[in-house]
Amino acid sequence: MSQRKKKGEFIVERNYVDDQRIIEPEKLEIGGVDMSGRWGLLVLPRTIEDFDHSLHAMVKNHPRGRNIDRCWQCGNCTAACPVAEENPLFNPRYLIYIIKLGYKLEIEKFGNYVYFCGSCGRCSEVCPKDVDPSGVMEAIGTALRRKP
Amino acid sequence: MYQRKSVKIVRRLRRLNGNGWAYHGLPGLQWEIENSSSYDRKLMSELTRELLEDFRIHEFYHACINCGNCTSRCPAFRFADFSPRVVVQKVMHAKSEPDLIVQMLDQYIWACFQCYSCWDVCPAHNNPGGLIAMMKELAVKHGLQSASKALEPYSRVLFKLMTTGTQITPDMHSSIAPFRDWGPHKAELVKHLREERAAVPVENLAKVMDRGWNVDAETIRELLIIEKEAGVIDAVKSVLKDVGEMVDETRAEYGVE
Amino acid sequence: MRRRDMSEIHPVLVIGGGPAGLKASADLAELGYDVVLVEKLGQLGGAPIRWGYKTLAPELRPTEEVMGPLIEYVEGNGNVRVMKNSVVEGATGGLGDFTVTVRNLMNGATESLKASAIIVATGFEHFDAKVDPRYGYGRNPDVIGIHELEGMLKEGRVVKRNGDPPKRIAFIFCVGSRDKSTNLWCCTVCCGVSIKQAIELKHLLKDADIYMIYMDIRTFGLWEKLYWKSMEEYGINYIRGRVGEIYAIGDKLLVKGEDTLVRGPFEVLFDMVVLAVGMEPGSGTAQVARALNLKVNEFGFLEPRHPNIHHDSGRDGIYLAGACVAPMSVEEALAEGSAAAMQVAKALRRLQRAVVK
Amino acid sequence: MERVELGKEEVEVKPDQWKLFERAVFAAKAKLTYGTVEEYLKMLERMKELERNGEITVFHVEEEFEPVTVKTLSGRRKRIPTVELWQHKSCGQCGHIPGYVTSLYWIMSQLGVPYVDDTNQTSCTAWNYYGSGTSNPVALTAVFLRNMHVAWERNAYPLIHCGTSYGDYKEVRFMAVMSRELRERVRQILKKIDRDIVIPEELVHYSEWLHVVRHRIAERKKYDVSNVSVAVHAACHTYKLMPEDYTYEDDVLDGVRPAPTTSVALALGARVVDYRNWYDCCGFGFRHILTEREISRSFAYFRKVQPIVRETGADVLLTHDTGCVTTLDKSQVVPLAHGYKETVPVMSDSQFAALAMGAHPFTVCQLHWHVSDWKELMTKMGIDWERRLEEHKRYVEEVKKRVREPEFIRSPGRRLRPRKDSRELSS
Repeated sequence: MSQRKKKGEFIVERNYVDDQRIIEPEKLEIGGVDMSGRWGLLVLPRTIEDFDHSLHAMVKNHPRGRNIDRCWQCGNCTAACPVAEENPLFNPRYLIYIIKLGYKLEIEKFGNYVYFCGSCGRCSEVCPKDVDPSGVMEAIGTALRRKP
Repeated sequence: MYQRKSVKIVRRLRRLNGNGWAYHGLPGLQWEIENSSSYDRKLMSELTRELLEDFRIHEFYHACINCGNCTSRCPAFRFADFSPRVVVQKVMHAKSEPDLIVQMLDQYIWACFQCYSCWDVCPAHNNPGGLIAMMKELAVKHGLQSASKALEPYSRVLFKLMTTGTQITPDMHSSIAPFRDWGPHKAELVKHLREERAAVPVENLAKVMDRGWNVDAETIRELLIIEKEAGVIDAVKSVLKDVGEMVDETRAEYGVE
Repeated sequence: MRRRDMSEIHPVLVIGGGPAGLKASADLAELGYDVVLVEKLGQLGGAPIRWGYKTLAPELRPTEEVMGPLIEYVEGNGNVRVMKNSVVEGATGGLGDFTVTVRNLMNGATESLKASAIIVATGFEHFDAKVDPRYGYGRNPDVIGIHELEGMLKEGRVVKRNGDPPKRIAFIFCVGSRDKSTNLWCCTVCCGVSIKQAIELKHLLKDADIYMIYMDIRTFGLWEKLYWKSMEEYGINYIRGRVGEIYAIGDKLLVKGEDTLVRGPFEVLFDMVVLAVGMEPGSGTAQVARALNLKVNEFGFLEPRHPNIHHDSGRDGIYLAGACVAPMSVEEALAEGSAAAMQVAKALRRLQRAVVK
Repeated sequence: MERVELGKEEVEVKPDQWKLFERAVFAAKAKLTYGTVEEYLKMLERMKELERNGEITVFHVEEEFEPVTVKTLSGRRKRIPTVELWQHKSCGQCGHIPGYVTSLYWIMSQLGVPYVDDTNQTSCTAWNYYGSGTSNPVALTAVFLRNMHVAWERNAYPLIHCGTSYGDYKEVRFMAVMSRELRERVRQILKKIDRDIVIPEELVHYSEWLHVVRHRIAERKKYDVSNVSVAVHAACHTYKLMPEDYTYEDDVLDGVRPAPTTSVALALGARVVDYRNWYDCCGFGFRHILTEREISRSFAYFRKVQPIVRETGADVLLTHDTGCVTTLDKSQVVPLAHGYKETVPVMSDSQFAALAMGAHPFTVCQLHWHVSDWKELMTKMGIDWERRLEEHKRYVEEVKKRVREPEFIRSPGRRLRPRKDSRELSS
């Protein structure tokens, strides 16, 4: 938390702006006018401009991730997940979704959360479409490691 | 087994929200989850009641099917994880979860640009921008911390408006500091500001440095009366005490009761 | 004292030559009644034929297989008189003894005829997406409606304006539906139809990426299997959200929307956008409601006496069938046509049995 | 029975069926259908009713204002007064982009349009409301009605310079007409300042005025602008806040985008270019421009300026609101320092029109207040900006040394007599 506050602290809605998109120059000058720090701060837009299906393809080829396409985002897995109960940032439904559609920025942000999965298999037990989310988590982890 | 699970889930949500059910399984709401600590219960119910009893609520809010049309055109959404859809959703649940409203007033709504892009695309004819304007009004009226934080840098302009009826005036540019990011060109212009201003070929604008244009004393008197009667000065006092007091002083100068 | 002879019963007037009207006419003819079928356009078959639907959901059966025999039967049956390019201008009288004025739209001639009962099956129109300029429909040829895509699929050639096959295609659901500014209702079938088309597109263009941008997937009843199949077997992507604007950049289309599951704005280039345009009561329905003085509900559809019983128009001797009452699929329209024919037969049998002095 | 036009067909509608067809009819006529067209028309009806009951005075667009009719989004005909205008100045423009208002006055004096530049005017105070919530509907309505009452006394029709004032006035007018409670509350306040409720029949933004006089402007064109490509940014509060009442023309951008400004550029013979984010706001953000400019400038640059330059290479970006000119113009400096090279000059449509009509680019259009680089544009238009800038500097110097009096733009003589003129014009 303390680290997050460093950049762009003065922005009132700061908690809703991503760290990596804030450019706060330590030294910026134009025509003799000093615009360092806040005066030269820029925020980059967070628009999703493309879908990247490369990870999705890797997950699909993994023996435990082959059913990922069946997921229809009902959220049963997350509701049953004991880890999500403790840490809402681990959300198997959401991870499956961003991998399926290839939202790169979100994967960057939340991809590593797949390792939170305890492989207890409760999600796979409740999944109405036999996606095997815990398997998919494993497959995503493998894919993320393999991806250059 | 299922029942046990659901009881546990409810318990978890309680822990995170204080009470009741909430929609926040999404990563973007991390901050809210961390900050859902206790708000003053009385304030919570008071704010919610005032929001839901406002005469505009029936104009601005009908129902929400969570389609995301508003957000698809929202400018604030392009930079912050702010979504008018979430605002309307929370107003929808306001009665059962008053704490959601307070959380929202505390930071979320201040990201809004008030451009009203959301309004004219909503299939249910909701007006999220209007709801947010109402919420800002409430936050100011009740002197919420977020309102003070958001408005503090606003003081000078606010005072200018309330006492002259105009807002941005040439003398605000006289020092380079507040407009440093407008660059060297601006810095250069500011040096000759008085002469340049005097040469503006409109009589009402030329030579006026502390107002946008020449304003009659009588006009300002009328404005101050309106502000007093409509409760604007009191609302401002609750967030920016010094500005309110300065306006009161001006009021005395103009002989407004 | 005697009972009425079959020949004393006037023919039954059926308005509208779509699935419901055709099925009603065929059933009545089979029962031995004379039928006059009035159709506004120059061909029978209604929307499926007019727009050239390739196949019908959910089984992907070719339209001709469903509609062909019906049309043939009706056109070839001596009991059915088909009046094309004609509209009903007014009707007086009641059950057993209607006097109907029919105008031929081609030459303007009117004809007065007797009818014993009337079945109204005037169907629907596809929502005209031009009304909502967000989608750029009508201004950009690569933005098409599902009805137009059906025609392309039938030809077996789906290409962009410049002749290239599209690589990335978006389907946008609920266009003109579930929106207070246009139509408030759900059109019930266009989720299923869009998914069906996406599957067919996948057959035709193997490398194409298809994205379905939806608010809710409403594949009712057995149509659900289309939805499952499209994900599991064809890898069609689903994005939950609604589109704010489609903007053409060069020969690509920029689709702007929110992914409501991610809470992220997307602005992605597509080659082709298909709008799942909804259904609305057509001008034919408004015209017939006026001509026969029928009740219309708040949405402009014909209002049955009892909301759960579609065929009862509330006026004696006039029956309703098909999508002029509410949006529905072809299978439902066929069933409603049959049901209305059954009701007419029932009423006419009663009339026949009544003793004539 | 009533006859209505539904698309191409004309159909007869029974009274009880009217409601059903109403929406479809508006949809067909309006093309754009968002917003609350029905409610808005209801409000206009209600306004007439209140006038009949004597509850309010309606300030009509009489023939003496020489109105021109335009079509609005709702398909309704709106009468835009063209002469005898009461200038409702904008609180942002007068402070740091005076060229906006000077150009407008200059065009009016050239066209022989009488106007009143009143000192008895406050801003609408809505910037504070939308930006920070430090106001409320009662205060906003009272300020609106106060200003309108002054205009009515002067017998000059209010012409609103600012997009936000225009949007806010439409909104509070709607509330004042529809809510008796609010109206009575405001009436009490107005009594204290010796005024009563006067509601204008039409609220008119200055861009609409420019729109209706665009052909007269084009006739007086001095410079050829056919080689200039113009990108247009329409201000959100003109056409998104109460969208039913802004001007649309069938022959301007298919009638699916706001007509003013674009129409002026077209009438002058410029090439209008379209860009992907035309719908986005400028980034002003009300509160943001003052207290969080990092968000404002990022938005203005990354969502407006950069795509416009990259995609269209426009020579100039025209807009019609104070806030938009400020934000789009000033936000180009920091990105430039960061190394983002794309820039485009920004000005209001009144400045562009005045330039084309041969107004002095600095003494009248006051372009030197703008940060973005206008030199290339001037060269393209064939204006010798170096000489003109020298001229202007000399003029400023002379005014400073009191060698000469400043040349003020004056309104042509008024033909209408004020209803009441107890307060003297100008101090």
